[in-house]
Amino acid sequence: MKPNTTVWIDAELSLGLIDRVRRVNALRHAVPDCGAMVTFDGMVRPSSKEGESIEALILDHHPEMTAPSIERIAHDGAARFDVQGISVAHRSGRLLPGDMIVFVAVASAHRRAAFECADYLMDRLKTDAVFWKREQGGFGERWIEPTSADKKDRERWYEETAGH
Amino acid sequence: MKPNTTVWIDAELSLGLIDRVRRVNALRHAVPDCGAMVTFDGMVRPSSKEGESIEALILDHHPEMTAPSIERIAHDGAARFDVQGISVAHRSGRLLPGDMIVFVAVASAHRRAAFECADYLMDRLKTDAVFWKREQGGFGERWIEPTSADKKDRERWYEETAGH
Amino acid sequence: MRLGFYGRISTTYGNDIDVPAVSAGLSIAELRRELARRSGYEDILDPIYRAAVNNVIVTEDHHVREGDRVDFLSPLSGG
Amino acid sequence: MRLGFYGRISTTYGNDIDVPAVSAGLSIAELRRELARRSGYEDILDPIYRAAVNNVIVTEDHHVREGDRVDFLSPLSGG
Repeated sequence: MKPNTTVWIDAELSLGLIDRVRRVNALRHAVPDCGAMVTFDGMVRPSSKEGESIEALILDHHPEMTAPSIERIAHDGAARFDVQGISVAHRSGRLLPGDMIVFVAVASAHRRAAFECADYLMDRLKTDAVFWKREQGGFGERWIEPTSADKKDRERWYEETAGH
Repeated sequence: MKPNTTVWIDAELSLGLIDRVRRVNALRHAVPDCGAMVTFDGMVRPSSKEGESIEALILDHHPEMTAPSIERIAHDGAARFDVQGISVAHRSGRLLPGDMIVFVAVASAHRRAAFECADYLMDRLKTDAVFWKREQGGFGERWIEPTSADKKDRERWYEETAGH
Repeated sequence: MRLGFYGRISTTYGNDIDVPAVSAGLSIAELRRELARRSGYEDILDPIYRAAVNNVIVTEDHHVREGDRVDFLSPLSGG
Repeated sequence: MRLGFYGRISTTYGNDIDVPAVSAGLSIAELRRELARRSGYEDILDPIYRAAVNNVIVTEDHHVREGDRVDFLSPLSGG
């Protein structure tokens, strides 16, 4: 299925703002002959699942395990789909509503592979990237853990869990 | 399934270059509270299906029917998926390899709706947007018509054909 | 009567032609046969080329009227 | 021995603690019980908090060695 060609990969743990324009331009520059590019931006929403106002989202990471977990997910996507380039950046730190948490871009010859790979990368990042997040607001602070929907999404792909 | 809320829509027939950065910024500005955004870029590839080098891709449009067909596809996406904003631009005219043919961006609260809506919009644009395209190269000029794969993709959504 | 041709079919008949003395009242099917007879090219008889009257796709039994704009559209290929 | 705690479990034990005089050679399961006994908090007995030794996830029967870095990780939540 998947041809044995080199895939351009840029996977990053971002401690500051993610620059989506720079990342898109770098990907397009790296694979100028691609016919399709799919991107995903994930942003901090202004309210919680319960509808309360959110002041900040705090993402914690592990000093040694987090960056390799992002790289591994990107490489797994490259191995699984017929794509030409993958760009992944995931924030850590204190984020405000509207700030970008995660950015994924995938370039390929044909659109189906780019759509599926971006979808896959997001499902993996939600459950297998080494982050912990909590939201702060008038209610105080609470940890957010993967929902059953996130786990169902993840199971569509039948992969090993990161770290095992 | 689909809540009855207003969806921000910007659908355009573009006779000049598509400015993806401007379009993304306009969408984010229009729906600042979205948690997810998916974009798709379609570019002219440098070679044909047969592997020959491509000099140009010419897109023809209809003076009256093309712009409404793009708008209708965007509105169909808005009616079908739980999304907050849709931006669609489709080029016409003479394009060179690497030039953008089509750009789609969808913003929503949750990622699944944005992925599915962008995928849907592209399948519809491939088969129902009122364009005709031909490629030019050393081989001369040839018309490109929808492939059986395009038609299969389109059939996943079971919609009326545009214009009927 | 002015006829427009879009996509592949325009390579046979041109983009836009004036067909004099086509009487209003012909159905699309009759118009196709008349065009094939006058031009000597039968491509237009293939229903893969859909007809639009005043920017709306119509069926073969639609009758054209004075002042209508009739277009024949090859299969679409956007994206 | 230094223990790290990440995510929800850090609210019980802190981010990073030094547990003196834990003898190398304990298994992860034994280390959990020792930590619960000393702290009075049993949260760490829940296997939902996975253990990593020197940045690699390990099973309950893994034995820690002198100088190992042991972390307990709450369920991950990226994206």
